[in-house]
Amino acid sequence: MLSFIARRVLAAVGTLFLSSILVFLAVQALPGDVATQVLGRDATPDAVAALREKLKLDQPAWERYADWMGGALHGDFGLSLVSGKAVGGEVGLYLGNSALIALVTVLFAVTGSLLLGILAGLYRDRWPDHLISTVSLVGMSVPEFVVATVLVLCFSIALPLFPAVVLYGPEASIGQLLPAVWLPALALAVVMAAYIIRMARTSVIDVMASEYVTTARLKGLSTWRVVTRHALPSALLPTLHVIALNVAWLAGGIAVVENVFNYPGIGKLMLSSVQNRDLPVIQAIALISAVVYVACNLAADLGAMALNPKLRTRGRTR
Amino acid sequence: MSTLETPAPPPPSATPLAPPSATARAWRTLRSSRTATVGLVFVAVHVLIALLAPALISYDPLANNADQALLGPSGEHLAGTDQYGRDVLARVLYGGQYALGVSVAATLLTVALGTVAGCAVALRGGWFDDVLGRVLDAVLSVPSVLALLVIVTALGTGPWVIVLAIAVVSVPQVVRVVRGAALAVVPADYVTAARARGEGTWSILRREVLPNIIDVVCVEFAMRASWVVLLISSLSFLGFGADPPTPDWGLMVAENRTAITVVPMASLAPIIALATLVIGLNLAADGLSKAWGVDRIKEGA
Amino acid sequence: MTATAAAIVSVDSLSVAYRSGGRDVPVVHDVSFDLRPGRTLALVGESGSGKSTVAATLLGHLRHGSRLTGGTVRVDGADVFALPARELRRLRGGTVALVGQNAGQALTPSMRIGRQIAEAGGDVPVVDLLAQVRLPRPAELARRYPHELSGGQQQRVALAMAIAARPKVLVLDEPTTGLDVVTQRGVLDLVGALRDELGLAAVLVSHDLGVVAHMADEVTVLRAGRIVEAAPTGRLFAASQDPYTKRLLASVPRLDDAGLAIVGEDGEREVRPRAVVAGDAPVAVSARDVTVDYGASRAVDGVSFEVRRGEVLALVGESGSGKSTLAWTLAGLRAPSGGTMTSESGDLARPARERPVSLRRRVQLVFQNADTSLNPRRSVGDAVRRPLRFFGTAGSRAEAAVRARKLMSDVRLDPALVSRLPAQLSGGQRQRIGIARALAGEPDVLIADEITTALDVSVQAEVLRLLDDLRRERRLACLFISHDLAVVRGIADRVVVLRHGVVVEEGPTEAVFASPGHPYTRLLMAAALEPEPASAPAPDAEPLVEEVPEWTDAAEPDDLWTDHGHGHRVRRWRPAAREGAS
Amino acid sequence: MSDIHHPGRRSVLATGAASAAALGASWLLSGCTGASAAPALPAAAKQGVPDPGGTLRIARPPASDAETLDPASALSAYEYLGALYNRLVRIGENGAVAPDLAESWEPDAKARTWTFRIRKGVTFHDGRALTSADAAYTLRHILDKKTASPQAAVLAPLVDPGRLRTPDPHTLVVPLKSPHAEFPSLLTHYNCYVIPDGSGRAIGRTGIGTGPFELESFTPAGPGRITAYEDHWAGRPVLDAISFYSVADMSARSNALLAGQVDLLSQTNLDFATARVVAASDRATIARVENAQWYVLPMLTTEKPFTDVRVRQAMKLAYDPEHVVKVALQGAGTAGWDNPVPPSDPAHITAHPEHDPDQARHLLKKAGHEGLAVDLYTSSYDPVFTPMALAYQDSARRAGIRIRVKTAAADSYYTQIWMKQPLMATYWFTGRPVDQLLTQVFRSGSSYNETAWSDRDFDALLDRARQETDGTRRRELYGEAQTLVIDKGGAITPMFADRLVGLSRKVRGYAEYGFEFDYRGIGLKGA
Repeated sequence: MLSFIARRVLAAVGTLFLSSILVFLAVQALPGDVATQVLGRDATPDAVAALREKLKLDQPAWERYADWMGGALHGDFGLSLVSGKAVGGEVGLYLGNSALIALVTVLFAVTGSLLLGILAGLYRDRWPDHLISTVSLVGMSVPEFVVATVLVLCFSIALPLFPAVVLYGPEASIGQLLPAVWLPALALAVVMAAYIIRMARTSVIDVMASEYVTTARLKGLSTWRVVTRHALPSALLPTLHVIALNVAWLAGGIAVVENVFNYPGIGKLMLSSVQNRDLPVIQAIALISAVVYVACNLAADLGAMALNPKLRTRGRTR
Repeated sequence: MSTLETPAPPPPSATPLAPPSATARAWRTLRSSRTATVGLVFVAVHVLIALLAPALISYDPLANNADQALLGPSGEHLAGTDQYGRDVLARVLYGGQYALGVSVAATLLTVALGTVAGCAVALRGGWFDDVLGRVLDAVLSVPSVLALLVIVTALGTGPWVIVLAIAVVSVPQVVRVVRGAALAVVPADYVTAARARGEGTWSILRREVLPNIIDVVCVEFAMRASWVVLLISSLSFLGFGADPPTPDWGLMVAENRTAITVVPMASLAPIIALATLVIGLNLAADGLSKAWGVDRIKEGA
Repeated sequence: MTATAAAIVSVDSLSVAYRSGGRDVPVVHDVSFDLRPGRTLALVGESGSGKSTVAATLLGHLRHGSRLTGGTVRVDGADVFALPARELRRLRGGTVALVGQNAGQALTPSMRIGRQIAEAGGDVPVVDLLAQVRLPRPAELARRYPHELSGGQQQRVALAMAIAARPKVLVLDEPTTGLDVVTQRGVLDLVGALRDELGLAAVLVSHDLGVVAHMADEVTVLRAGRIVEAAPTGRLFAASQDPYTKRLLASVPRLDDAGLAIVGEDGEREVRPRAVVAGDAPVAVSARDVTVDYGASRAVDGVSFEVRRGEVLALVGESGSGKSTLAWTLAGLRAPSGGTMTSESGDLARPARERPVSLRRRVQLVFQNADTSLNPRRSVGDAVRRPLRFFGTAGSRAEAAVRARKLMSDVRLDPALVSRLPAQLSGGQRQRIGIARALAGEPDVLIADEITTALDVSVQAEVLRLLDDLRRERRLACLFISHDLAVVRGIADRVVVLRHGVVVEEGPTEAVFASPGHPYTRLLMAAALEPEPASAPAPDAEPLVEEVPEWTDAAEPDDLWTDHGHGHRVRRWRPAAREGAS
Repeated sequence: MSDIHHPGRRSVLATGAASAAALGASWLLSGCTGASAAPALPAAAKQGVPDPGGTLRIARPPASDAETLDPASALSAYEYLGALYNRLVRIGENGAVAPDLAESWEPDAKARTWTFRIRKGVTFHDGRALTSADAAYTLRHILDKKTASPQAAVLAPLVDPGRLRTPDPHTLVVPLKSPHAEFPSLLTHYNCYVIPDGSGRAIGRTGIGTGPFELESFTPAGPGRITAYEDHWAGRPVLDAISFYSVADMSARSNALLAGQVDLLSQTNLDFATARVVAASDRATIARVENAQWYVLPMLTTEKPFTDVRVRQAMKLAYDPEHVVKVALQGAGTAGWDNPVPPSDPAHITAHPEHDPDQARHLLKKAGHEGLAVDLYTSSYDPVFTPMALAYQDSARRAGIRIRVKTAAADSYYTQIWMKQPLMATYWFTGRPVDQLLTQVFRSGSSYNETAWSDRDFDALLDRARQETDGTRRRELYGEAQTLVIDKGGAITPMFADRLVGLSRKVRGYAEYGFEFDYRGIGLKGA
């Protein structure tokens, strides 16, 4: 079991290392000289040369990569080309705000969609299933910005229950952000839930059709017991990875929604740093997103291990 | 032949005497799966509309007409007009050209690349599989929206750039799916038989593996297309996709959403178009996967 | 049918159908039978006969999409399909309990087996139940997960679960299919013992007439959802009335057949004498000290044999004996880690890809499972044509088509089937295509890897006969791999018994079967069940297995064999203190 | 750097009866009825007496992360200035220069020396009394190179900081290097708010001035709050406080207004569609300020193909400004005909070349740019940019010019696009006196010369005009300068637009003069 965990962690670190190289190379490959880019109309040859030196653009790529990674490991991602502030702190600020949304979203989406998905799976081919399946199909067919816009119309403008936009900057306190978290989280949760519901439904159906569930039923157990004890642990297993993928997806999906709500989160920072070509910030966000992705998958793997005795007891002999 | 042998009752999906041609099979699938039929009809209608838009409507989707701005639906403008006085219906009908054109091109490229790579990985296995798996995982770990934004910012918002960018971010996912499907086929005895004959890799791929994962590939295509349509619309909405005044659904929503209380149709019409296309693609993917027994949901988001 | 008042199970005019493509497809039609307490009734039939569906109705269970179209099922006086949900739950487990076909899949993987048994109800402690099904160290076992148990142990756990609430009726749905013959024997003996101990009535579903003969008091033969014949076991096996039943019985190979049984239209049985292999027949394949490793574990350990043209050599062993590995190694699909393998036309030590085409086509493999050995997306004609073209045995496309049709008739198939997809053929037809594909290369050597295992007994007889015909006609050297001693007895000229990758006994078929020298061979033969009811099936009588002495290997590197003459030799062994059970 | 788009104008709020079409969210309930009526703007901010007290919430677009409260700076947070500070002179309701901290002023006979009398009894927020030293310091601060004030380019040729005199605490004497007959008008600029003597370094954070509100908090590009200054010389303002919020995205801003999260959108000219939505809402309405926005498509004359004057001329002849006004503004504005001086300015000339696509085509052919294709950048910073760009694109198509409209980010529009891309859309508040306007935006080397245009004749004309004391003659010279801009300059001015300001229906007394609205008089009713 320990070796299983160790192998997963090692693989995760390997993936992260590759991601960091990819991110670094991709950003390096952006056309246009960074120095010229930053200086714009003031790009006299002297100024460009000075900035190139300051940004260490003259060093070979691998040295810059080593510098960058070395810093990144200590949380130092360099300075933003736009604001001149430390990227680490800035990204951290925005990331914290996004984490608030993500937390609420995941909470909503995972609990709600698991319940609905299981319900649909249990009532297969009957009206609750049809209803839930249809709604989730629509949910996954409508882009986030539409859901977000409709939510604003309904719950901010028609019924002013929640703020339509966030009026605060990245330094806002949790208290200031909290009222504004619900609508973006709901918009994200709708899209996310659609996928989880479908997965949960399918795997519940699969498991309910399995021989061991039939056996459990024919043992004379109550439906509740059959579902909770026999079906769910196995049905949750494939769902776990979909949840992990969806949480990782949040890192990107959040961009659109934060834009609609003017929410000072990582998505908004992502957008503006891309627009400003603020390379250190882009690199930092990409790397942090990769960490989130890898961490989510790792968590799913470990969760699967907890749910699946075959993995847990590996190495024990008969 | 055997008098003793009692043929097993035919499995529900196979009709024993039908000729085994691909078209016949497709037709059977359609007949047996209402979901797939509905989905494909949705998509077909969208394709037809996009192709026939100039014949369907006489309004120019680009021409401004200040006297006709922000009108509600009427006999003249069935879906009303936007703030430039452009006919919303015309823009929605033409809007399919961009959405479908870019999505189909991007999806084709993605699925083609992903299928070849996925099959190759599954057949070769070993270190090749390991290394490629890690690299693809690394690509997947960067949010696709961020990757897209960076590529589009760097190379411009031309349709081909978007096609390429989408291929870059979504090939890994297709590779995963196809690899999984191919891995289920590779140990099959008929592949082993071909190996025992000493057939070459390419021949095994083409003759033995591909025909057996084509279902997965088709389902993946429909599903990937729905995902790509959504992604492209999101890009447009963020201002990284089609440039105005291109009639594009995402862009239309972005342009008109502030005015949604005054001219709701200007926002709703493109939303409906977008949603029906994506629902169609999803239904098709669902229906086909059910009819063909492909586990499409497995790969998730 | 006369419904005796004492009957605990009474099935009356049962009909079941499932919906497919908008219409009802009947799967069970007008089936009736009664079962009295303490008796065992066997439902016998080939695949698709509806026997499992009937059995499940005793617990009020129907598959998703199926429904009752007529008749009643009464168990212990209650009409199970009319019971309210609560009562039905009480019936399940409490009155009727089920032991499924594959215990590995019938146990919930995420629950410890102790809890699974405990929740089945009843007052008997879990540890006692586990002891009752003869499982060692029950307390420790209860804390295990299903995947940590062997197949035989899993089936015993399933039994323990079934008897936990002390039901009155036990439904056994193919309880030993998929188990090795020795394990099967152990489980069956246990079932018999429990049945008598607890005074249970049992419904046994099986396709295996040997099992049925061994276990049942009464037999009901089903075919395509209808009852063909119902009779007490003794009478049925001795003098069946229905031609189908007769053919079915006649098709079962027996340990005492001196050759292949040819079954006639009306079920008459004729044993065809073995073909004589000419003494000067050339050696087609020769293996010397072949060793195959999977990583650290050795699958085949120093195996040697020869097969001559026109000869059938059987490799016999349980799962894990390395017999299939050996077959794949010969076919060039796995590299041997030691030893030599040669054929008339070249060195077989190299993998298939590196063998010259002329060699490749001369050694052909027929796969165990015809369902997976044919590409489901290509017509069966295509499957036969491809090697014809690939090996160059047919020069042109047109010639290949002609030859393919010829090959199909050679394997007794209607050439009109060329354009069918594998799914549109029956299992036996598919296996014939598999053979035809192997013949397309015009081989000298045919490796038949458990080719009849997945087939129904009547189909198995047909395929065996085909194989026997072919080797006579084509002078094929045939390596026949099987776990079924009765099948081997009929077709093989010589037998090699493998255990854990090592040959324990080899020799001419007659000699080995007449006087098995190695205790393992004797164990296998003792465990095999013949389709003949013992005069009085007394389950508490000591089973044959017990007659086999405990033994241990006594082979020395330079003194491996005890020779019994005429090529019959036995690996050295001596009696030993103990050896682990299943 | 990015606050070019402030500068105001003399115009009075157009008042009108509120057509209180309280549609609100009724469409949500009634289904989508849409607006089938002919387009019309029920523009009507309610007038009337506000209740005393209350907090006004203003949403504004952030200028940059480096925002400061230093009025002289190019990065000043413009919306705060009028509330925190006063100028010596301001632009009054009638458009003329009016007294503010200076009670009166007069030139000598040649307009070479100007004397300002400073108001008595005025105190800064920190309690110190205002003196002429503060006024003199303010001018020196603007002219200080380190301040890098955009207004320095306008004042430096005239004012020598070393020669300013303060004969007594309430008199400021400004000797000019060369005569300027309209010198006080240059001090109406929003860079010229008076700050305490010696406060240059701290003022960016403290915001201490003499204005009707004092600073409570301020975050660059973030939220901030100001409260009523009880001791303001003209009397306490109606409101108790004003809260400012930064919202970069335009539609987010209007959503905040529609949702009742804010009461006023500053720096936001609503596009026609949004204005209709706002007007139809039961929470918000719009105020309309005539011709308050000068919309311009600056061509960088240093970038190809606009280095060629024929291309610039073609770009102007190619399109029909009336079409742009109609499409982009639904007629809520006046065609500009490429003249940056608004029609309401006394110096405005009406002569201009007619729309002539054929001539444009001809010019392009001669310049070797037949079938010219150029990128035109817009952004959601201002909602009229894209409509204007699309209308221009549509109109110029007839001259064979292919415009590709590119959308850039709002956040960085004025750092990444403005003065960097050859062709883009931008706007200025009207309200600069003509000399200030032409000097600041068109003179060679001026910091806000967004077309990088450099024309010696034009510069000389400006010099002559400002020395001319005869009003009529001076106007003629400014007229000639306008002609040069129209003929040779790089600015395409399609139109002057009415500013459509979105505000809550609770807001009373919203009135704009010059660069800002009346902070003292504005208030809320029924809040």
